[in-house]
Amino acid sequence: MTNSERNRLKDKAFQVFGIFCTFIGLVVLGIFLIDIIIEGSRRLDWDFLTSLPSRRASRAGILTAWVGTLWILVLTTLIALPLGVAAGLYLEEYGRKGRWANFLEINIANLAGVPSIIYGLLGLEIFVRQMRLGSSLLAGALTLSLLILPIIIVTTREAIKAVPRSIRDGSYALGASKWQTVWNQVLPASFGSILTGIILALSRAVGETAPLIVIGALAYVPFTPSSPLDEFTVLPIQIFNWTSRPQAAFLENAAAAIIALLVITFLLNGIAVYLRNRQQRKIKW
Amino acid sequence: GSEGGSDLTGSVQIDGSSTVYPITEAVAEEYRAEAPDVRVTVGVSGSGSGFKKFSRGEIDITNASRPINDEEAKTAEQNGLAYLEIPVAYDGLTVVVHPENDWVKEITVAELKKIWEPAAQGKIKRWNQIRPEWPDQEIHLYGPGVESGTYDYFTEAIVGKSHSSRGDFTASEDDNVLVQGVSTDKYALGFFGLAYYEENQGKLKAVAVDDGDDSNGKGAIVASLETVKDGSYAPLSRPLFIYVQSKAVERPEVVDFVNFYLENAAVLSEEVGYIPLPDELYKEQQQKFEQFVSGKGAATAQQ
Amino acid sequence: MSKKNDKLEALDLNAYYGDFHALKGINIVMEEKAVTAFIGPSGCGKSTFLRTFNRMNDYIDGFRVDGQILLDGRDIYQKDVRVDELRKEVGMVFQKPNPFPKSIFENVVYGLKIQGIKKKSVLEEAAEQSLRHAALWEEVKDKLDKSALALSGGQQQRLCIARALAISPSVLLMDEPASALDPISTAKIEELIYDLKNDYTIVIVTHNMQQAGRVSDHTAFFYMGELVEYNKTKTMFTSPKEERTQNYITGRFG
Amino acid sequence: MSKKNDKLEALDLNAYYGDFHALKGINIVMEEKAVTAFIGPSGCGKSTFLRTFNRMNDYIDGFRVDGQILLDGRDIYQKDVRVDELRKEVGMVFQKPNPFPKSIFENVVYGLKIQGIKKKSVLEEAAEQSLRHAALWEEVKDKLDKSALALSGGQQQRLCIARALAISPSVLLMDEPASALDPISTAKIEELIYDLKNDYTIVIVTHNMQQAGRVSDHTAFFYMGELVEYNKTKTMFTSPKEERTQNYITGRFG
Amino acid sequence: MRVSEKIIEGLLWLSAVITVLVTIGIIWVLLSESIGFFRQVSIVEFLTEKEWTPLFANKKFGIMPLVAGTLLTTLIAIAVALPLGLTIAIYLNEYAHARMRQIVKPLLEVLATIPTVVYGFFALTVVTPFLQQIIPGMAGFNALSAGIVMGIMIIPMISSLSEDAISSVPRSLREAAYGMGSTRLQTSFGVMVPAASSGIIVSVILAISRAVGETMIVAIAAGQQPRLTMNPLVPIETITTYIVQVSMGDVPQGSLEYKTIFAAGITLFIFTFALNNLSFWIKKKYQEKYD
Ligand SMILES: Nc1ncnc2c1ncn2[C@@H]1O[C@H](COP(=O)(O)OP(=O)(O)OP(=O)(O)O)[C@@H](O)[C@H]1O
Ligand SMILES: Nc1ncnc2c1ncn2[C@@H]1O[C@H](COP(=O)(O)OP(=O)(O)OP(=O)(O)O)[C@@H](O)[C@H]1O
Ligand SMILES: [Mg+2]
Ligand SMILES: [Mg+2]
Ligand SMILES: O=P([O-])([O-])[O-]
Repeated sequence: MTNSERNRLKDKAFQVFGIFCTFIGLVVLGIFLIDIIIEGSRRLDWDFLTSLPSRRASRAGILTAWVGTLWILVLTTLIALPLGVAAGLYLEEYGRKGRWANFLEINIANLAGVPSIIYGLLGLEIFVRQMRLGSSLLAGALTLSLLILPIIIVTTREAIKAVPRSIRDGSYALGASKWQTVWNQVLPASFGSILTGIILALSRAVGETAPLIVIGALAYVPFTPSSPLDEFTVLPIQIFNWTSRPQAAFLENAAAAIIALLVITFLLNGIAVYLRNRQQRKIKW
Repeated sequence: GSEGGSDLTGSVQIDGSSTVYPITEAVAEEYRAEAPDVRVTVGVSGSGSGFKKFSRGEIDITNASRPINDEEAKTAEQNGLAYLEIPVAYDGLTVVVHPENDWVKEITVAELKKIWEPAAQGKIKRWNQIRPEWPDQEIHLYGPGVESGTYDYFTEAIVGKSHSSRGDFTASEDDNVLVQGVSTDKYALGFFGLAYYEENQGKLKAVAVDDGDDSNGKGAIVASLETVKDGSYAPLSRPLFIYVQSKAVERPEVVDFVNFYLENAAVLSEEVGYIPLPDELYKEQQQKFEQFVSGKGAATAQQ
Repeated sequence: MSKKNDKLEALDLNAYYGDFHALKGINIVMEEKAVTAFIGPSGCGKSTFLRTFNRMNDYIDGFRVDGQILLDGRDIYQKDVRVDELRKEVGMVFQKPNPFPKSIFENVVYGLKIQGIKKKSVLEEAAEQSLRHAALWEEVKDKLDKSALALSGGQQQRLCIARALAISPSVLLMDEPASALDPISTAKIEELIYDLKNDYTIVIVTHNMQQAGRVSDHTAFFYMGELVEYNKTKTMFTSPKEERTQNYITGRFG
Repeated sequence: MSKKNDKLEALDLNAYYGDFHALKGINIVMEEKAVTAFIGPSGCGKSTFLRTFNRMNDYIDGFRVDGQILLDGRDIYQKDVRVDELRKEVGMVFQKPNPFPKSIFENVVYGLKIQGIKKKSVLEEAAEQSLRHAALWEEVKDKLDKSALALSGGQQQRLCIARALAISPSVLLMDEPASALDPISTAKIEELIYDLKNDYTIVIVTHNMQQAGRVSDHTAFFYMGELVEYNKTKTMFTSPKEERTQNYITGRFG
Repeated sequence: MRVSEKIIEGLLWLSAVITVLVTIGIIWVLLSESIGFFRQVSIVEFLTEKEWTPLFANKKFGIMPLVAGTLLTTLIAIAVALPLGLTIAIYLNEYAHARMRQIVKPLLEVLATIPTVVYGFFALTVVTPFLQQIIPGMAGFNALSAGIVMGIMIIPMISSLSEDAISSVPRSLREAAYGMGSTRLQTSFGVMVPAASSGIIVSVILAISRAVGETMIVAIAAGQQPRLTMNPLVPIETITTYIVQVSMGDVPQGSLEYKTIFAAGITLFIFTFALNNLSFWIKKKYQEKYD
């Protein structure tokens, strides 16, 4: 009897502890967001969004940073999307099972786990030095593209896998070739999920700092880039720069820039979640 | 030219010293109003890195908190580059501790050497190893990274040999990181350019330095605008430079920018916490620069 | 009844999934414009065999055949045969209705579009005709641009038949085309098969003995990869030659 | 036969999954040390009902009951009833054998261990006895420390029964305990049930009419959430009162 | 038509092969530069020397201090994330209502989507000052607050992946445990967690790998001083921070300094590569078990 009471007590105690742990995570998240919003919202205004960097914290803005971030987003999408989707397609639709496919799979799993700073080293040596792109937007976008490539490939594969075999059979039975089947049936049917994955991958790319530091994107760049070969800065770099300054006013700027960065990240994630839900509601095979 | 709104275009690429960075940053920022379409980028990779890029011709101007050395000069020559050294301000390399540090009031050059020389690595680890009356606490050291001119200058002046120091300290090319480190660490000791101290006075305490030579000021002296100007803050006072290379001055925007720099260096260097040169020196630099641009001045470049 | 031509033949056909011997030395000849039913217990190889006629098994890793499959006397496993051409000749309908997640119209004309036919009027003409042929026109003519997924299961299956008819095949393979449907839809499909056999050679796999009896002219009984018996449907159901057939038909196993 | 005590009762029991009314006003009384079989077509609520006797449905979101379930006259859905205690009284065996991925020994003594019993000798004693009771001892006595997953399906199911017996329940609920097993294992389980009823009150869900006939004393026939008929098994199978029962038993639906 | 099919397949194949080229590229870049390094510095010194001062006059090339810094921050992060993450996973799976799980799980996953530079800011400006009030004398740059914040960041990796692993344990096992009168606690720790152990281990390994490679949090908050210590209160330096530190100085190609970041990089790569392969391997085995 006493034993079973003890068991029940332990059970209850763990339940309380479980709630505590779950909410401590959420509370920290909350504190953290509130802290940043309080600190940053004072600085976040139109001027802040449209001003160039400055040595005076109160005059500095993030125009170059968010424009750079947009550039990076677009370029990275242009590079990583076709590559990632094509590779995912190959692995799921074309690659025969066997050692080679197995090897590719392990390889991609590994790439997904390579720390981002290593991609920075790769970008530094290959794009910045060997290809002589310098610390340009293009070098940054190429580096980040390689970084998110495995994520896109994996989500593309998952999305394609979810398209039922019967759709492919239907298409083949009407005399469609493999590519016609892929292009007319498989891709449209999985497009929503692929897009979701890509947006999630991009939200990762938007927040990356370390690889860009390694390829040398840490200069004072007081202008917005106008071509992919221009030097650039992005929001995370600008935040890093301000965070490492001791003056309180710059920390406030950092907080304000963080709000801007979080808005972009959450927006991308929100779109992805929305698309995913819509996708799940729309298609029931 | 103070008429404003020049229609020059193009770009000026600058890199190098973090000590000089605040001045150049200020100049670049003000220059935006002058020539909005000229793109001035300023990197912070330390004087050493700056000279390396400069002598390879990768950048137009480099910031430097020490003069160019022989090796760097030779590389420039091999690459067919002439250059002009332009002093822009004076700096007093400041030794700092945490504001709650109530034991260190002044320090001698000998003690600094004892702390920083290579032999100290892994050996001098506690405050009371320097002076017995100081606390028996671990000492945490912060200093500029090896690419920095400040590091070169400090090791030269204190240890006696450039580029020679212990390696077990927090080293960063970004002086802001050092400020942050010292200002949040009660057992810290660090050094960097005066501007970074002036900017963060509430968070740091400057330590008076005694060079044991009363001829240039008696006892220990704290770095400040005055003590640097009158030369009594020794041996850690020094000039700061920018270097311009000959290929770059073929472009009008570079010439315009350097002229603008020299016109405004006095005001802006004081604003960010350094000691401006006497006015006539700036005038002199302007003339030298004019000659350099016209091609005659190349000979005046350091041999 | 005049002797019809031989449309499909299998000669000494063996099929393997990797090491697994799924079809064992099958010999069969199927007549033009007739319905042949394949029956047999689950896993006996009916689907596998059916799919060799349009080479749908080609994409399965490890699958291979030896022996011959003749369509109008020509071996379809020859090197120079192009599967896309073959499949225009040999249409297929699957067990579960599998319309594409597109409009009804797009479903019907898909086969034509991938052949490069783009002219609107041709496509519309073909769509109407195929849908009529599949006895679906009246039900969908007003909503051709609606999603095919919104149709009922029985309608979807007839849409799949219409889709197959649109590219004018001469053979129609059906793998349990009614097993996922309710009795009323099933009756409609059976009726349709009955009509279609005037123009097409039809091979149908079914689990339902009654269905086989109702729609087919000939029946082939498979068991563990072998063709046990092949005969006129009537003969087969009234006086099977083999005991295994007898047992299966009377429901003793399967 | 002397009148036995009433062991389990349901009074006006209704059960719901969210909006779905799964059990409708069930009234039933089950005798001590007898076997009661629940039969009925798939989805009629047999499992749902069975699981109310040890409140296994408690964890399903949206599930609720009204009415009463009495065990030895005590309502088990009262607030003060503790489900862990209840489940020690009312053991359960599931359709698919579900041994823990642990050793055979650990499986049998699991119920005792979680009650805090640690003494090796007590556990060993109990394990042997339960395994004997479940007619498994001879087969496993030499490999008690081997993984339970290495046993055959039938052995696993008997192990699950032994595991349930180890905590000495008075009621044993069995949800199609033999449906995943081969005929030989099934026979063993049926034999076992026959033996166990000397000591336990057993309620068994089954799809197999013959099985119900062989092992049970009483049979309850459910249809669409209702208890249609409840009677001595013999009476039920020879002269059912309801037409629906008749139809089900003779295989006309289900 | 057949030709264009071939061409398309070829292009797709090429895209897939690019992933292999990326791996080769990474290994080649790391190797080719660090081989130069190891020509000048013996591997024995690299592995056994206790100081890392490659940039200074008195050069020492022992990677140990950087590895120690990396391990220290990782250890702190895991010490935070493992108990929290695992408890959350069990709580959500066994105790929480389905509705709550559906809300809380994605909310927690938000933690993993926040850019790491933001966490760095948080560690430096919120957590460190807070900890300094509790632990006077703690340095402004330290392993503790960086580790804690990193731990918070990787909580969802452990909680979500472990929850997935626990929920993929067949329902019948949970029912068996409940049927024997187990409490929820006994069910989860006695049956579910052991049955899901390989999935949980995979999640922890991936979290460790993530922590080892994390850069911005430590670069901002943990300091830049290589030192062989397990004291969490003083500035240390991780492998990743060293690479950032040197990168900020823009080191010219070919110099020894340049090579050191690749030597550090390959060390980091070997650690994460081993961890990733381990987790991949466990996952493969585990999938077979439950299919
Ligand atoms: N892709 C495959 N890989 C390996 N074996 C397969 C594959 N497809 C089918 N088989 C095997 O080949 C045999 C024949 O399968 P097939 O699908 O032709 O049977 P069937 O007669 O159509 O059965 P059903 O009536 O259930 O559809 C079966 O034993 C099956 O397990
Ligand atoms: N968790 C659940 N949520 C909602 N509805 C459920 C749930 N479990 C069962 N049901 C529904 O309740 C009804 C009764 O289910 P139950 O499992 O009791 O049937 P059963 O008689 O045991 O069937 P079977 O013989 O197939 O096991 C079914 O219609 C089923 O769909
Ligand atoms: Mg089949
Ligand atoms: Mg049931
Ligand atoms: O001024 P430095 O950055 O070269 O020290």
